[in-house]
Amino acid sequence: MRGRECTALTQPADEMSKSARPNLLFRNLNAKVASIPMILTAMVVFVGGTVWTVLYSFTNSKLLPRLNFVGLDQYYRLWAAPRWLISIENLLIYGAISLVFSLVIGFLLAALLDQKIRFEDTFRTIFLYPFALSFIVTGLVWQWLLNPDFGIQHVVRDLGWTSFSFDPLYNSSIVIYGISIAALWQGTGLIMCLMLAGLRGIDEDIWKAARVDGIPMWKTYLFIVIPMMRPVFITTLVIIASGIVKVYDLVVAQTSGGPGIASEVPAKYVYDYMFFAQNLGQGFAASTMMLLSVVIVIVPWAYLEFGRRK
Amino acid sequence: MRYKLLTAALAATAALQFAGQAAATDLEVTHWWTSGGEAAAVAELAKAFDATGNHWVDGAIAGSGGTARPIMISRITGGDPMGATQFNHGRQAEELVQAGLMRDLTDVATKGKWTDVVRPKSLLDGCTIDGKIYCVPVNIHSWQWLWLSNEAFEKAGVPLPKDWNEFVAAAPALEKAGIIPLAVGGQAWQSSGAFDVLLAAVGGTDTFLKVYKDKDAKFAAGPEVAKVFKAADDARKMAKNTNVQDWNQATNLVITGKAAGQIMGDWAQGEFQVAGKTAGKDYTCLPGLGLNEVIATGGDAFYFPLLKDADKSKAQEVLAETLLDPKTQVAFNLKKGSLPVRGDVDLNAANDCMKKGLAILAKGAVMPWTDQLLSQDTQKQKEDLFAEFFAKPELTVEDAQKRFADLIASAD
Amino acid sequence: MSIADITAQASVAAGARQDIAGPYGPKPRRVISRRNVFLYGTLFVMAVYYLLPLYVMIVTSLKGMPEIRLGNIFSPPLEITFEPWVKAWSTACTGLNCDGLSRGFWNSVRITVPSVLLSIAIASVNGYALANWRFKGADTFFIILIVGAFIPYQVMIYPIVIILREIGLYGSLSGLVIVHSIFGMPILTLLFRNYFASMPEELFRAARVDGAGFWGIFLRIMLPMSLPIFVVAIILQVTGIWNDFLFGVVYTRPDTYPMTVQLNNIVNSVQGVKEYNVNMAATILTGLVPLIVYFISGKLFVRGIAAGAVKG
Amino acid sequence: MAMTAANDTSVSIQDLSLNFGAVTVLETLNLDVADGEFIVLLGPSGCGKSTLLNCIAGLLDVSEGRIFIKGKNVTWEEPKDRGIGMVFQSYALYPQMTVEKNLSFGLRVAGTPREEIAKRIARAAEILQIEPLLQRKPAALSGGQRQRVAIGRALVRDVDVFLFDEPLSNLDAKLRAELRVEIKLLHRKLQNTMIYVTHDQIEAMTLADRIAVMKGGVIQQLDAPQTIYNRPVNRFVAGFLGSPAMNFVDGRLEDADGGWRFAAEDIKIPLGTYDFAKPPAPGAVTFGIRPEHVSLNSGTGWPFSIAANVEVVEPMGSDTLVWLKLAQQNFSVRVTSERTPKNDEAVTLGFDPMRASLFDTATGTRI
Repeated sequence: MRGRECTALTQPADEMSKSARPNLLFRNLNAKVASIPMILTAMVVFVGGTVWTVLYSFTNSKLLPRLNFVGLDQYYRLWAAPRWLISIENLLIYGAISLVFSLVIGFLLAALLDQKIRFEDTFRTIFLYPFALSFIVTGLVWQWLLNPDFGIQHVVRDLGWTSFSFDPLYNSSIVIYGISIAALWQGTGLIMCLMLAGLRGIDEDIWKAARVDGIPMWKTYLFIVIPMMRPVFITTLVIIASGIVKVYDLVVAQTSGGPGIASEVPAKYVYDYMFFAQNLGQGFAASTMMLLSVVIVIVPWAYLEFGRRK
Repeated sequence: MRYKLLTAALAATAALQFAGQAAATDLEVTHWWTSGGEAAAVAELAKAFDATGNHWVDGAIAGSGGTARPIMISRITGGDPMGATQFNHGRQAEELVQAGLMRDLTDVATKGKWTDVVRPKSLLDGCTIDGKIYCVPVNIHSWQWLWLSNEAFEKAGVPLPKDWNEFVAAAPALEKAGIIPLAVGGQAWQSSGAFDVLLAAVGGTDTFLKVYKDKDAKFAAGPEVAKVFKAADDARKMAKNTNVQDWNQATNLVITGKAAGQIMGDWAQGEFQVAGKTAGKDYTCLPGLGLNEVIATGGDAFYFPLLKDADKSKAQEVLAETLLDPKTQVAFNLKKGSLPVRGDVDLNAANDCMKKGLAILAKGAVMPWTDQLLSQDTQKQKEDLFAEFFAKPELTVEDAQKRFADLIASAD
Repeated sequence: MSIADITAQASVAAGARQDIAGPYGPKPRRVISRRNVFLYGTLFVMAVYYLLPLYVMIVTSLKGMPEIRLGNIFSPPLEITFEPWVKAWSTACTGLNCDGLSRGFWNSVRITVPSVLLSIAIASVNGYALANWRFKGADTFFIILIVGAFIPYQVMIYPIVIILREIGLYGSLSGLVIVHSIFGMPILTLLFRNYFASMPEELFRAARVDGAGFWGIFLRIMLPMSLPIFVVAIILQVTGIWNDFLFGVVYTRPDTYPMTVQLNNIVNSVQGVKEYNVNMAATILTGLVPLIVYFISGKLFVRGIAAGAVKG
Repeated sequence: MAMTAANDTSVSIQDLSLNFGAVTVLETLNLDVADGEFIVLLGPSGCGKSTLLNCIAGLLDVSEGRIFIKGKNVTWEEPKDRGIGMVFQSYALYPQMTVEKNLSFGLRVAGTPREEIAKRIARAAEILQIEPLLQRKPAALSGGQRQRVAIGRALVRDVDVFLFDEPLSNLDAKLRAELRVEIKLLHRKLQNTMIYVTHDQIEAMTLADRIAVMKGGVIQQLDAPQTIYNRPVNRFVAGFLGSPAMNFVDGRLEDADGGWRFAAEDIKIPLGTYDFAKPPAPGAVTFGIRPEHVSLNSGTGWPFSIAANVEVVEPMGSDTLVWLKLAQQNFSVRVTSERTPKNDEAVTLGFDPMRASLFDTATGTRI
């Protein structure tokens, strides 16, 4: 039980205690002072920035923000733009792939590493090192590996399979999957680490009990261990999901949204329209749509997860 | 601290060239000229400016104008302006000027009699807002060129085409020889630019102006423009095997004979030059795709943010003068492959292609380009459309034209 | 089953022990069991997938351009050359500046060190205040922060330009440090909060009875116990900030551009042909610092993650 | 012990309430602790006993009411200013500090002079016999040693009131018994006020001057251990104390020709010697009697006779527990005699109704 949360609920009992009671505002004063950076960040940057963005999304601001309201015009245009629709579709595909494969691969690798194997440190380092590299670097390397003219396709064709075709970054219909290859390469290591840490936190007795009961290993994982790792999955989900919404550099480094506009993503739409097209209003409208979906999904969940009083 | 030593060392190296000149003012200049030919050209500007006793601090941002402009604009609006910055003259910096963030250069212009020396006159119009001059044009860039690899046509055994139509006709033979007929880089501005060139060349100057200047959506949906879309359809079929992103990588395909041609601005010439190729012998250029020989007066210009520092403001004036100096103009434009903005300079050193351009300019066959006519917003939408069009064969010519007309209807 | 049954079985087992065929003593272990083949086989295949790009990067960076044009990307260099590395580090050009990555390296150090320190200082205090000193509204701020973790940076660029302009820090190093601290805050605060919440509550109470205040408990009790989570925070921040491109390019000026911006400049400043060997060398050089941090602290990282992410 | 006047109470709690949102944890609670008294707060987990202790310590802010320590209103004081020392269940030793540093931490925070700190540590270490451990880290100590250090930490603070929050729960049975005695000796030596939270009734019975049995945030009964044991005020208290628990049989209270009697099925028990807590009235009651107050086959000295069959016999070493069924309810008897009955043996039960407790079945209160 965490007790100090009842501070706010206290009321003056009577005259006598009132005299000894410090002002509510100054209770836990140090904690409040120490939280000023957090409060400022939350209120000024995140809330303030969001409100500002939403406000200006109703204007026709071009290069500079101007309060010239045009109602929902920017939104009509946004939802009529093929590029925005493609971006949304790509984000959904990319998000689903990232989420599912990050979790599955990350968990599998962690489960394999947790089998008391030899060279665990080596394998773990190998799986984790890509996380140290930026998306720019990741994108560059994979763009190169996947380039049909001298990457994997070229090498395999040189080996004799001349009809071999593997050009995910240059094929409109599968480019977003191609981008995910690099994303998974870069990100699964961290997920594996989180999962491994979670597995290490599971009581050994659980395994003993399952073994005595004759439960197959995969069932033990699926029905006993994974439900026990709920907190890890939550942290992992926050990390993966926040990465998905923000995906930008990876696309820029690998395809710049191409071929054509086949691999565009919402964050890139925002950036391009705010800065390349010098149409802030349109960029803000796209931002608002992104913020809105984040808020709709995240806030109720975050409130349940972090806000409930125990 | 090592870093300080390092900067000190750098500063010392830089200072060696202009030893003896004290009280140099550092002026940071941002631009996006980072390819081989471009960098060589910008070095000429820096050399000229440094010779005046000031110091050019180079702020190159690689990528393209699209990458660099947001950074420049953020810095100007964020209250940390550079000394001078490149923009394509036209409408890119319009609002910055209106917001009073840019410096009025009318005094310098009057002193230097810019209105007399800058040619064609329309160039200065792009710099003029409410009767005041805000930028210094440094070159004329025209998009309307078709660059051809002589080697590629030899290999394919077809004669060198004289215009776009012959080029399209030669495409099957080129493909048979394993040559990409047309190189179009993956970046959106390249496909969009290629279409604009086709619009001006296949459609003609009037068609171009009717669409982009008058923004006549009905006309844009009509048969004249449909013809252009047909040509664009040819272009995308010819370009489908290009797997490069950057324009100069695409140019490089032409230089090495892997691709037969490229629709690209005259800046491509710099790449041929750096590669040691000779115009007429190794490569051929067709202005206006050989159909409509005009020069669009697009180009680069330098803008000067309003600064508080008096020394720097002074240096800005010096830079503005230097940029238009005849000697600088020659040196810069020879390297850049673009045309000088003043007619009174000696360009004997110019190569075959540049001379073609100069001749057209002398004839007065000029037209404005999209940078002056369209807002960045419209440009971006146009880029999105043509990037999709070139990459997605399923997008039919009819649908694309319809979307294009819609876009023109809402253009500004 | 009665005791008698069990005894009977035991004696049967004892009898069977004398049989030559019956199991006796330690269970034989086969090194090449199906399980091991599957286990190490999978790990090996995955390791190849993860190592392949690194291998290609290193091999390519050691080849000369002619060899790259001819050969395949997986073949080892016929003739090892370090020239691309030298070029990437000290002579590659962007515009007129031909000093490679070297300049960006020191800028990155100057950006990363204070940003990492400040962001971790703020986030650790946040986490501690949230876990141990909840005050009214603290949860609300925290939820806003968590939601903030999902906001794409691109969305916030403009408002932050305005905020920085208003406080006069635009374009300065301090401005960039603040930006990094702001965007590092959500995830770090979450980690620290979880970590401190997983520490025994009674320890905190004991310290309060002993008369230690907010800072006393933090500095003298909590901090000395928090090495694992600090390691995680440092790793995450060093990687995140060192690898940042967007903030580095938007909120600084060319003379303080970090290494990633230089990398982008070098890679995108195509001079005719792309110099893949130089690009790869530059790429490795840029990633070197976070990589070294990882290799040194890999074990602590898992431990720290366990402490900060598992308990919630 | 009689209620003490306000001026010699050590700790006084008046109308204390505590809510977490809509949940009431403590409800208008009053408690006066005399100077030098050893009070045990006893109850099942979740009854609010630890919460109450934390409120006294100032680790929780109360919603209503006041707390006085040594006559001073400390309701809003910081824990350190309340003149209390506290010992925790998990010991809560600072892992990175040596024993000596652990002991001195509070004093160092308060800026006590160095000689004074040394003196107090020496004294505490001597009392608790932990001198050889002073330079060790907590990780190198056994559970019992850690708890001694934890007590020492309260000791060096030189305070009037000691608060113990289930201090022995994490120890094994043997150590627990040892430390229990030591705490008792410590109390005798120091004569401090001690408030001790536990769910272990043996600790409560052996240590307390008075026990406060709590349930649902309310003190059910506050009395000397023997009174609580023998005359529980309600069924909850009766059932909570004692191991094995008191036997309960549901039935009716009947007025049978001028004498009250308890009846359940065919069992009828005249209550001639029972000391009613309030005037009796016919109705549903629960009859309670502790296992050790019942004897088996003890002849016909009782004004009633109950026969039953033995179901299970549990030898406990010093005595034996015999389980049978009475009016279809489990009933246990503690037998110390040499001869213990066998399974399925028929026995007769006898006891003195004076030892029994009667509760209103509906309200649970003692009748």
